Amino acid sequence: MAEEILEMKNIIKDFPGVRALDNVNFCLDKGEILALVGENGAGKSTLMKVLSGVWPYPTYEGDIYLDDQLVRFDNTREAEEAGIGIIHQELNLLPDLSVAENIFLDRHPLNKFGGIKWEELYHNAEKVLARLNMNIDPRTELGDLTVGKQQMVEIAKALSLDTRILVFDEPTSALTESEIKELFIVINELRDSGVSIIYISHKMEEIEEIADSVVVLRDGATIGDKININQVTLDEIINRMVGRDINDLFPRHEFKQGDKTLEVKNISVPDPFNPKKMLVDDVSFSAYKGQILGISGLMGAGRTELVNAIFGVYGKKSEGEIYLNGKKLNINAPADAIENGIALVTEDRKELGLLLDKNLVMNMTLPSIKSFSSKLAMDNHAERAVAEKYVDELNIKTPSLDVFVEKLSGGNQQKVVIGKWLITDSDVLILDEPTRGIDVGAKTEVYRLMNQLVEQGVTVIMISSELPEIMGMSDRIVVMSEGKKTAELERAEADQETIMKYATGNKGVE
Amino acid sequence: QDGGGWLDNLLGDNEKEDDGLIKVGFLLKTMQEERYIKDRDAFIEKAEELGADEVIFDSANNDENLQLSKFENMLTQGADVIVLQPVNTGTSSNMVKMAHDSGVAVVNYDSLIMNSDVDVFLTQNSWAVGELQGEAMVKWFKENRGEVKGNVVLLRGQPGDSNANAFSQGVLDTVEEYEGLNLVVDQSHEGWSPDLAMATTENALTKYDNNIDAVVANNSGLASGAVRALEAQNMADSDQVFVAGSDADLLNIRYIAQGKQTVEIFKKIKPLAYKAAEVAVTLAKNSDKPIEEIVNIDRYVDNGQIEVPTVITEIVVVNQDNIMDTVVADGYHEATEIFEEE
Amino acid sequence: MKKFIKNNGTFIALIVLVIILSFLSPSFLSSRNLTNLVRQVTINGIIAVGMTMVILLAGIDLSVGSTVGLSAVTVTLLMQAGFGMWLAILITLIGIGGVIGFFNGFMSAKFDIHPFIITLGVMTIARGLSLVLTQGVSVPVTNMTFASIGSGYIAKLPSLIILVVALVLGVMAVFKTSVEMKSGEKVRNKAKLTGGLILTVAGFLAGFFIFIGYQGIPIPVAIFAVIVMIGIYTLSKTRFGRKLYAIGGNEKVAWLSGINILKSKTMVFVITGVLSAASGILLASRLNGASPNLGTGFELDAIASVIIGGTSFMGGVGTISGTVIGAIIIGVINNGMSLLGINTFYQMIVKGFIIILAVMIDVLNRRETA
Amino acid sequence: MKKFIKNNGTFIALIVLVIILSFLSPSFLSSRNLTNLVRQVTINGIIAVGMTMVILLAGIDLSVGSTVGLSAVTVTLLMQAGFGMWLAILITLIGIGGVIGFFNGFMSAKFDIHPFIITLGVMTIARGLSLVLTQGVSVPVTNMTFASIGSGYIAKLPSLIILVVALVLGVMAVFKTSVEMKSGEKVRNKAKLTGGLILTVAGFLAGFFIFIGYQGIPIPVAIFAVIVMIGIYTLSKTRFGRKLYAIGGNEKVAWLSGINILKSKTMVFVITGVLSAASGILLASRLNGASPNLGTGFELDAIASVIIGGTSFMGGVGTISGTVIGAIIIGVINNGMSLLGINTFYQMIVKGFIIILAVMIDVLNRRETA
Ligand SMILES: Nc1ncnc2c1ncn2[C@@H]1O[C@H](COP(=O)(O)OP(=O)(O)OP(=O)(O)O)[C@@H](O)[C@H]1O
Ligand SMILES: Nc1ncnc2c1ncn2[C@@H]1O[C@H](COP(=O)(O)OP(=O)(O)OP(=O)(O)O)[C@@H](O)[C@H]1O
Ligand SMILES: O[C@@H]1[C@@H](O)[C@H](O)OC[C@H]1O
Ligand SMILES: [Mg+2]
Ligand SMILES: [Mg+2]
Repeated sequence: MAEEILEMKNIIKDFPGVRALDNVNFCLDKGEILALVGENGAGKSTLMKVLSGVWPYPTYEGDIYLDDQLVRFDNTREAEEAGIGIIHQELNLLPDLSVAENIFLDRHPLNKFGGIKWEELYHNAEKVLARLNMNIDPRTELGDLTVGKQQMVEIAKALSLDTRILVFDEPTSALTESEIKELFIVINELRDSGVSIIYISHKMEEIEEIADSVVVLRDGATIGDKININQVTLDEIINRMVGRDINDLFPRHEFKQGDKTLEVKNISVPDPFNPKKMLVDDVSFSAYKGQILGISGLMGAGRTELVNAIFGVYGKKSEGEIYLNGKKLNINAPADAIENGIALVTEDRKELGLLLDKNLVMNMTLPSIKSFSSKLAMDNHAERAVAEKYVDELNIKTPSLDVFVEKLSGGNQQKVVIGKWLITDSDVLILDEPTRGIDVGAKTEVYRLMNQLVEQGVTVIMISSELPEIMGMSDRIVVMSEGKKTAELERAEADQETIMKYATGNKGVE
Repeated sequence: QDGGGWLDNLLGDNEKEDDGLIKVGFLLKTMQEERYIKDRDAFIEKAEELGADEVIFDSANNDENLQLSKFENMLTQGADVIVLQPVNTGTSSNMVKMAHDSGVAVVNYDSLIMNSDVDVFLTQNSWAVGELQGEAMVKWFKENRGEVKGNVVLLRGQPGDSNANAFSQGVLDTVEEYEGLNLVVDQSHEGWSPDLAMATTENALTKYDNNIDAVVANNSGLASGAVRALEAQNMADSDQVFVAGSDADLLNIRYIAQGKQTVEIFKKIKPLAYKAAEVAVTLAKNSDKPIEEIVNIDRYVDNGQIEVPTVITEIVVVNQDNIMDTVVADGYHEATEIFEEE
Repeated sequence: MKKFIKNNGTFIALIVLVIILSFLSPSFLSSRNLTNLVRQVTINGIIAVGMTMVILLAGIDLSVGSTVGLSAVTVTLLMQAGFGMWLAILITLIGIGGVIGFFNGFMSAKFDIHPFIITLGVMTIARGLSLVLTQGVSVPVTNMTFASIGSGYIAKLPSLIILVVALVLGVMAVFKTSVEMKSGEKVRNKAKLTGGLILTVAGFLAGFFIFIGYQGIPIPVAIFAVIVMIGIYTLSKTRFGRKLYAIGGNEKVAWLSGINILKSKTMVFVITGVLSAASGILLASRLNGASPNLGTGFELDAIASVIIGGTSFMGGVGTISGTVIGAIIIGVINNGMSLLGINTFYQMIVKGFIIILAVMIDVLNRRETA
Repeated sequence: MKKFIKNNGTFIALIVLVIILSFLSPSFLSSRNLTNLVRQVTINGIIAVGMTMVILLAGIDLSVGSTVGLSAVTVTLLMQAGFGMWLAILITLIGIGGVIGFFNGFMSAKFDIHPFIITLGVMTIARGLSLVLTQGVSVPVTNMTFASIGSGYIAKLPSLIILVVALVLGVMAVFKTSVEMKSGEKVRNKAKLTGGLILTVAGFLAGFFIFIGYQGIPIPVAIFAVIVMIGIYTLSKTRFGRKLYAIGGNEKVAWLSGINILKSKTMVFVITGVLSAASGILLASRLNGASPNLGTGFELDAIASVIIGGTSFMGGVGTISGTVIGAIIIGVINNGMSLLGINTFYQMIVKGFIIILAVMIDVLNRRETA
């Protein structure tokens, strides 16, 4: 019988208008890896924030027992001192500081004058990074790393804390396959050394691979008890999460390839920090009506830069030609792209996709604001009507149209972003990692939506780092590596090995 | 105005109603100079002595827009006459007009309100400040140097301030008059700042290799900055460099006593404030009497619109020899404060 | 009701202030004093309307005070040089206000320099320019009609008509905005309706008491009212206003959604410049002359009004009606303390505390709601 | 080299300015004038050191000028009341600077009110207080030793020793910091080494020429130098300093990492308050008296120095050495134009443009690099 290290009893957490946690009971054994799963907005992150002191007592109700001792943290520091570490869902790092300082923020080793012992700091940082098999100079400015590496630094930061309980809130959404492997090795080692792990993810295959047991949250309450991973199937877990069966994860429809719509030629984007380096290097491709074009590659391959260049983000700094329906476009800013019927769902919805402290209506009508206003006045009724229509159509879960979108769960936020671009009625819809961080149920809904759009004649381009998704949804796949296009594969020739081969740099034929 | 006032106000006309009380307004431009407390206290003392029921006192932080508001507020409070020292002589005529529209007389205090039909003007002849400083400087040159020849620094107050302009004009006239006088520095100082004046003087001394003979400042604070810059060069000696200020602040009078500064212009406050109180109370009592019957007019000064009946009180030059007879005799400073041991 | 109080902390603070003052000073609540008070508020209020937009964009404009001074001087000098009044006003609004605003907005948006530093520079430059133009000497107004803009009144009868029209329009607007969509159906929000009606009628009665009780609506107040109404309309009902909230909320998101940031930002500073110029012109007219130092420090009162009125320094959140309340609070403090005969030195201390307090009440109130 | 120019745009701008001025005015480059100039810079410079930390936290402090005034007045009045000089100074530093800073920092951090508004209120309050304390009258200093703090010099021989010690320490520091880790091995960065050595030696020579060439190191300059060195050390080498960068970079991240935001913010404002008080005390000593209006507008010069020195308004980025250069640029502009005898009105215009220009050069430079 495993020894219980943590018990959370009758936890209730309210936000204005929402009860995020409704009497949750939760326990964790010493040395187990527990997967915490649930739909977007189920309350997973909130529960962990309660545990780690982000929400101090008494902003929540209920009791937390650590080794049968009642604990009430005032802040994150107290939780850390009690041995609870957390890697938050969002990166919590400072891009202007070095890797080492990010890891040991406010925990620098000091000399007797209160001065920082830099050498020791770097040395300590190296040691922690080495545990993750990361070979980077701890003096590097964090902002110079790829998002994936930054995520690893975040993990290193938590590892450095010497914790007994370590929470991973969706740690892999920005990691490459090999980084994930590395991480899993470390997690297993930690477990073996007696650390208890809580692991949150929307990627079912990860759960299957790493977890010992599973707890499912839905609408702020646990569904059933903790179960041993060996005693359930994935389908059962999913069913518990969404309350229904999802039989077909990639409900792809077949369409007939239509006319060539978007054609881009020789797109290049120089690295702003090193003009000699190219983030996107001479990439050309075409997209067709009635097709989904997938863009695959490893993290940092330059896919985001490619679509940003098409969307006019770099202005005159990027090069290349863009044709839409045979007409050459002159795109110098996103406004030009939108005008010409190109829409981009950006990968970072919080920073680049949404006005977090504005309501749904304002967010959804922003790019198409012109069609809801004359020179003199906005037509508020019309924009509400349209927003309402898309909330229904996309099945966005929200108390009302007037809620600030920051209050919505990740999946629903993502749907708001997609909705905002659907309203523009664009010919080309580019989706950059459209399912990152959203739950299985929401994922299938996004896929259904993509199908529907293709059916309506929209040209869809999707960037994704998840191979099953790319293979499941694309008609054709462009593979990139280090800024270059390394392959363009038909659906039939695209299997996991082939894509990985090109993604890791094998420069195949065009 | 008691509870029923607003209804009367609403239905009746809006002429000032007479409450039978004698209310005198006194509106200064600021309280942020040494002298103004003395203006206020002397005025209130005298006005009450002469039978004013209420003195409404206020000042305007050197802000002409704020002064306008405060003036309006005094009218609202039912002042029968308002004594006004304008923040800006060029932008104050509207207050006079407003007062006259409500049947309230305006006594112009200290500096002349331009382009208005103000009732009477009481002044210590503030444009004479610069002239007096100039005269004292010429006298000093003659006594110490035998000839009126040398480098002069003019330290002006706030750029664009109407008084600073008036004071400076007197100095400029003197410099113009004497060929030997060479105006080497002419600089304004935001906020009448003594530290800026000190920097200006330091820079002037550097540039002219200490060949500075006279520093004339628009007020005491500026002069004290100059004295400090001179001290650093061991030149703060009233025989070596002429330094003139105006306002007779305590620090400057001490400098004069110590022989570090040459002269200060002392605008005697009490005679001016007393006279103003007297005129104001009399005007309030007999609002229809011609001004000439109320007070002795010294001269008539053109302000662009009318010849303003003007009463002039004395200003004097304070030097090392007459400290006791001027600022001390007048009760402006105590002898003990001035000659306090270091 | 509770919600109303929580959302209108500053408004309540204003009412409390007014009640206290009317007990302390008998003349405070007279029509005449309130007419003065409202007119005194207009100079700062007009600038604060522009400042609201600037701060909505997470910007700041320190040059408004100098623009007031330079505009006052320019319009006066132009008339002296023989230009007709309207032409002089037009040239000043565009040539001073517009150009300064354009420089502020364009430079900060185009080169991504914080407007604090651009407008700090311009603040000094514009002040220097008005000193140069006047040679440091104040300039009298030579045009009689001009002086009457700042001190004139709309006669009582037309004033009454205006108030009644405003009442009718206000009631109509309340009826219109109290309709809400609830699951696709139009329903009337009763609380909103009665609340709105009470406020509108109270506003009308106050206007009647203040203006009809004295000499009618002062012309500067009428101008201010029109500017405020246009401002409120612009922010809440037009595409341009919507864009400002979006940019203030998250500039990058707004840009990626196709909004031209440079244009909007420049426009906002131009508006603020023109409003400051208008304020300067009114001030010259009220003072019947212009001096180069006019407007010194006005930026602080304008910013304080905006912040007291609930606009966030971080951008994206705020309203012009809030700013108007903020400006009135500052006006009431100044007017009240002056009526009470409080020593200017103590006035400064009290004013400082009240500014802090007003913002604290608002913040704490909202925190509780949130 | 190219990189050096790009990273040191403001420094280059300063050098250019100095070269131009030394051609225009023969006395500019004299030891005496440069001694004056450096001493003129200290008053603003000391405040700007504190302001750098405040702006690093994405804050602002408008109350520094009033704190200068209130401190000058307080220390003078205390001595007049019979307190010994050192006690009076201590009381002023803590009782005025510390308390004002604590109020600013605590109120804004605790209630999450933007420091602009808190310090705007305090600016008015503190000014009112110094007026009340003095009744608007300036206060003479009665203590001769006190007067010599602001105007005294460290004699030439000790000055020389200090300069030499500084040279030696500087060279040692350059050797230490030019070591870099490259793939686990220590290597010496040659460019950094020679660059550092050249700068250190040039600094020593300049110090020698300026101070030994005239009367030694002015005491205010020595005080300023110590404050700057402690400031640089604090920001770059202590945990407290690193926390400021973290909070300024992203407050939420810093908080989630367990940093006590309230404490750090309060501390920064306290430091700024104490430094402003120190500046006020020096000013009183230099002027041998205090007037309640001292320090008016100092906040703008301090903020301008910080921003010209490359600290970002958004927080998280900036250095004190940059601020020192910024403060010197402003000092050079003021001193140079005064020497050239430029009309004050035009001085304001030129100063405004140079402030904008200095920041533009810096921004454009970095943009290109970026
Ligand atoms: N700071 C907050 N203010 C208001 N509501 C919040 C806040 N944080 C979370 N919520 C709400 O609480 C609920 C639970 O959110 P939480 O972030 O815990 O979900 P989650 O299970 O982690 O979802 P995801 O898988 O998308 O990360 C949601 O309805 C969310 O909108
Ligand atoms: N702001 C930045 N500063 C420096 N380098 C950057 C920046 N943004 C991206 N890069 C670099 O550009 C390259 C491509 O980045 P990016 O992450 O956008 O590629 P991607 O293929 O879209 O991957 P992802 O799936 O993470 O979006 C990487 O080497 C990355 O480090
Ligand atoms: O007395 C002086 C006054 O006349 C001037 O206007 O302001 C400064 C004062 O020192
Ligand atoms: Mg979550
Ligand atoms: Mg990407």
